[in-house]
Amino acid sequence: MKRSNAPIFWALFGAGGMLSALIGGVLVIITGLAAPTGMGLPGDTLSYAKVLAFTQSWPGKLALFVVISLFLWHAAHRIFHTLHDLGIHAGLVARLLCYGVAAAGTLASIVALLQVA
Amino acid sequence: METFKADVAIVGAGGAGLRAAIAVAKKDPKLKIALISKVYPMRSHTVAAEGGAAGVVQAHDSLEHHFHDTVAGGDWLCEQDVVDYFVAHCTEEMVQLEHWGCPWSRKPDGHVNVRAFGGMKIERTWFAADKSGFHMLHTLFQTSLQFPSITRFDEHFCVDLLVEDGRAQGAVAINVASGEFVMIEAKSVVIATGGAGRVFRENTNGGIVTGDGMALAYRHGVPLRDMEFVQYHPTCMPGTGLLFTEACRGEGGFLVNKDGYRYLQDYGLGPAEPTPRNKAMELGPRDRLSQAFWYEQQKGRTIEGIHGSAVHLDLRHLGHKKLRERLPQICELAEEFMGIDPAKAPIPVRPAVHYTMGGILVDGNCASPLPGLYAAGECSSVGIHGANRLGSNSLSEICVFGKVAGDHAADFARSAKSAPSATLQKQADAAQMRALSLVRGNKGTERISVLRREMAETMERGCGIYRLGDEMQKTCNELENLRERYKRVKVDDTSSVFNTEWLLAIELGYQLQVAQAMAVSALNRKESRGAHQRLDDYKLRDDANYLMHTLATSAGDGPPVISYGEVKITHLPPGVRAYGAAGEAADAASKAKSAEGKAP
Amino acid sequence: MKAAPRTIRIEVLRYRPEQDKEPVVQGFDVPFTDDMSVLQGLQYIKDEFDGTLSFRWSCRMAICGSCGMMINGVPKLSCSTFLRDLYPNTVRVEALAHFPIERDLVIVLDDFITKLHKIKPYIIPKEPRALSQGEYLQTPEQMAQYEQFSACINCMLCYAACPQYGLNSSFIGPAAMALVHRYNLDNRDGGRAERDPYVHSEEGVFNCTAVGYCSEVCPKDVDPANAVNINKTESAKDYFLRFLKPKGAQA
Amino acid sequence: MSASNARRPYKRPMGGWWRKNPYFVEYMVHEGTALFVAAYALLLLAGVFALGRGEAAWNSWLALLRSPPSLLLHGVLLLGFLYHTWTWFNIMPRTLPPILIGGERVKATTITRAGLAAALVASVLVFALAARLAS
Ligand SMILES: Cc1cc2nc3c(=O)[nH]c(=O)nc-3n(C[C@H](O)[C@H](O)[C@H](O)COP(=O)(O)OP(=O)(O)OC[C@H]3O[C@@H](n4cnc5c(N)ncnc54)[C@H](O)[C@@H]3O)c2cc1C
Ligand code: SF4
Ligand code: F3S
Ligand code: FES
Repeated sequence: MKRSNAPIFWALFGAGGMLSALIGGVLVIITGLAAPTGMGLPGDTLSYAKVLAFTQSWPGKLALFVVISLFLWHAAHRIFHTLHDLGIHAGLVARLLCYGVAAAGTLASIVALLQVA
Repeated sequence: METFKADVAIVGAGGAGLRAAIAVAKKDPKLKIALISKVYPMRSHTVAAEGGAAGVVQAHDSLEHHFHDTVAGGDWLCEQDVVDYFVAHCTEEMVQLEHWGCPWSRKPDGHVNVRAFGGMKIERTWFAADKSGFHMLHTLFQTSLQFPSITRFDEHFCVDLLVEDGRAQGAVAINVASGEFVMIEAKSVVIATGGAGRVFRENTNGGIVTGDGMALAYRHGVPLRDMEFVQYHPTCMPGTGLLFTEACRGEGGFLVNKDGYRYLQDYGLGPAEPTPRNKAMELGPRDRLSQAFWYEQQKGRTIEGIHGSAVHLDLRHLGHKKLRERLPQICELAEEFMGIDPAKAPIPVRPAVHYTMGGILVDGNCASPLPGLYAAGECSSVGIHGANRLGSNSLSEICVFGKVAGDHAADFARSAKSAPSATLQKQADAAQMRALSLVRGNKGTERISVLRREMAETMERGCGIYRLGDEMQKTCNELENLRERYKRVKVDDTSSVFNTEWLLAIELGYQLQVAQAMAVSALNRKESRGAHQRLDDYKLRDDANYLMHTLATSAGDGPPVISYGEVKITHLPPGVRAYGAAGEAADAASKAKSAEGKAP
Repeated sequence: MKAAPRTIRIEVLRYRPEQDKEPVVQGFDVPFTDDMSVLQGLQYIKDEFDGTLSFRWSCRMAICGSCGMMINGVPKLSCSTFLRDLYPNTVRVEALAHFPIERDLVIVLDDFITKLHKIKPYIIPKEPRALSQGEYLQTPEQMAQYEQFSACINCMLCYAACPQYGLNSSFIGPAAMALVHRYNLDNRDGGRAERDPYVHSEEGVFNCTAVGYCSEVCPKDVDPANAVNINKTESAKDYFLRFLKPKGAQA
Repeated sequence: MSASNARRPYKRPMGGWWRKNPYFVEYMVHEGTALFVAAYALLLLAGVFALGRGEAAWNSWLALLRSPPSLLLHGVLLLGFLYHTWTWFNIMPRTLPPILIGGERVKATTITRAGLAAALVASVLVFALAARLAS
């Protein structure tokens, strides 16, 4: 019996799922609602200087990387299975589309984060 | 017709059949085993057993006690040498099951726990909560999966045995899924098809418990022994007959009548005490308890409901926690089927048919008079239940004698040669023609359900808890008539694929013959013993004339020919069957007597 | 005193391979009393209206596992589902989902039986023991580890509830996995390594997407979803850590 | 099964299975929250890119974030995330080995509640951290 390689994707899915379940909501609130409107957070939370400082720091980079990549892997895995659930067994195509996007996103996030020197 | 060449064919994959198959496989891996069952093994009715299986373990218990309880419980109609073998091997079989994974309930120290059971002097019933049979069956089935020499024929319905050269040489079965026939050649055959409780109306048995194997052997001239002894279980659900295990009483449940009175004390089972005492009150044997119910009913002290009279099984005092832990299945049954929480309200119960003590005549090696034919389990009469079975003896029986049957069938197969296939094929073709005639060009007029109902009703009238000569005679006549009408049985379903109506028709044929053996055997036993209680001129046990086994031998279309066989008594001569305080007094007296005897 | 029986409409999805190209619905009006189960309703139909209706049953007490069917779209044991609870609506009865229909309400079970053989559901002793040594010791706590998973009656409701099984029947599925787990957790057993390859395989646990409906419908509270999902974690741990293990243990 | 016999097992199609049972509809909806998670990750990624391209690019990104459509979108995302959180911890008891406390098995609802509580605590902490970094 061929051993499944699913654990890799499943582990990423699980980690991303747990992270998003724990703090996904509050991140949306911070970056999408409170900070832009200044409700609950200082109006200049998202000022260029502050965001730059955060992103230039290694802890900041790491946090952003973890969130972006794990969220993507979580989503990719679920969407891949949902396609299967819907009867779209595109096999390799679906796999590439889902996990490919996640991989590309992960790479892109590394590139983008390193750009912010 | 597909054919399969086996060494040993086993018909029935309940507890007994599976145990036999494993025994053969372990004895000689080279022997090919065909295990035939009309349902998937885990659906066999062993699955429904709740209470547990007997096996002496406690230091203050002894094989002699188990022997005594069994023989006295069977009203001395037991084969004592066989009982000796039985009690000596129960515990080993229970341990064997444990090694195979059976989740027997445990004591805190990790050893197996035992509980009290009706008619047993000392606690010796091994149990797995109240799903003992379920766990035993699944353990045996799953264990059997590791033996490559076992080929299973699941959902194959056996329609006949192959008998050639005066010995059993295989079986013919219908593959239920396809309607095709399979011929299984074998050098020896074990029948393990279970009981026949379904010939009665209200019963605790599953729909598949229709006495098939008994009828198969009977048709080939093997006598059915002691068929008149049919056990009524005192605590069943009115209407459906579903069982509330004896363990309810073992755990301390009370039986009360409509006045809330523990009526058993009026029937020689007292004194009434708040906690269970072995072999007294609620822990008396089943026949006595069912009989007491009958009298209460006559006295108008039962509770009337839409399904007839009932008494109350009161478990409330055991409390919610203990009930969930020890009797979870009982709680489930009461809640789901009757909307009753046993911790809050008593459960209405009444006796229903539960067990067929009699069966295919076999000796202590499970060998029938037909060479090469063996039988084990409820379908057999190996001689341990006598006139009344003690609860928890039959789950042990299916293991102990399942193994014996397997071992001896294996030995027989190793020394036997098979008959030429061609002659067997001819027999198989004939069996196929007979079975097919029910569906091909059937111009019958008699509905299966009508015949079945009439059979069950007449059995209940004539062969109930208490019996009367003329009622039994009427039942015998009606059964003859029903067998005649059965020749015109109507089967609407002519298809091949999973034709259950066809199988029901064949089963009905089996049932009618088994019912007839029961009724005629009952009519001829002119005494009262164990589960056979007469209210006419034969109210008492009559050891002078009837300390004998009834043997019913088939006489074709007519009723069976009845003859009698000797009972093997080795060291416990017939005595008084007493329970409750009377029983203890009798015990003390006999102990004193034997002490006296031993005194210098 | 006996109330006049009420009548309930039971619609059965029938399929007779020799005459039907595909399943068809047939309705019956069945008189019933309060204590009648759906199974008894079907028996009534078979006895009184149409002897050709086929379905499996035996124990009538929710323990033999043969009478599972879709009742109003939900997998249930027909012997412990009561007509009184469905009245006055029409009851729709169909063979268990996700299995091939053999005939009427009878499904083909071969796949599960094959799986049963594959999972080695028997004690593979950690330490062999002779009968003369008596029973293995097992404390109630040790038994509690696996007891729930040993309560499975093989009724197949969980397979009928699991869409992943419906989409891909090579998936080991909930009940078989519960049984694997039952033996793995038994302190008498040492056979995990023999069962693991199947669990880890492409037909194994990772086909489960934690739908959880299997446990929802299980009549015996086995919680097979739990068995499957615990083993995902176990399997993943083994996948990543197998190289750290001293030797062997790799599939 | 020989080819000649009358068996012809019928396989029912799976199409539209998830519409047949409310339980499955709910399952598909909670699986659907993945789209929200992905969308949010991509938004963050876009933000980082904007940041990398300098102050002007960042400011226009910020303006975009402040626009009503963006706020609306984030509101919707928030609901998706909350639903994800809720369902994630609802399934959690089914995925964990039994947890024993004082010999008693911890109930499923307790595990779910504990998960939700953990999410709340984590969220408060993250928010407090954000507030500290921002001040
Ligand atoms: C509700 C209930 C509770 C019980 N509780 C206890 C208890 O607590 N303790 C105790 O000791 N005993 C108990 N008993 C009795 C005991 O369970 C049975 O006597 C015993 O299980 C019978 O086992 P068996 O192997 O002989 O038959 P079964 O388990 O009935 O098996 C019969 C087998 O034969 C097969 N078969 C039958 N006919 C055919 C055919 N024509 N073709 C092919 N196959 C066929 C069936 O498919 C099945 O596999 C109880 C019985 C009932 C009904
Ligand atoms: S796990 Fe539950 S639903 Fe599945 S087969 Fe076993 S008892 Fe039935
Ligand atoms: S329903 Fe199926 S997908 Fe998993 S949790 Fe149960 S096995
Ligand atoms: S008939 Fe046995 S489970 Fe329903």
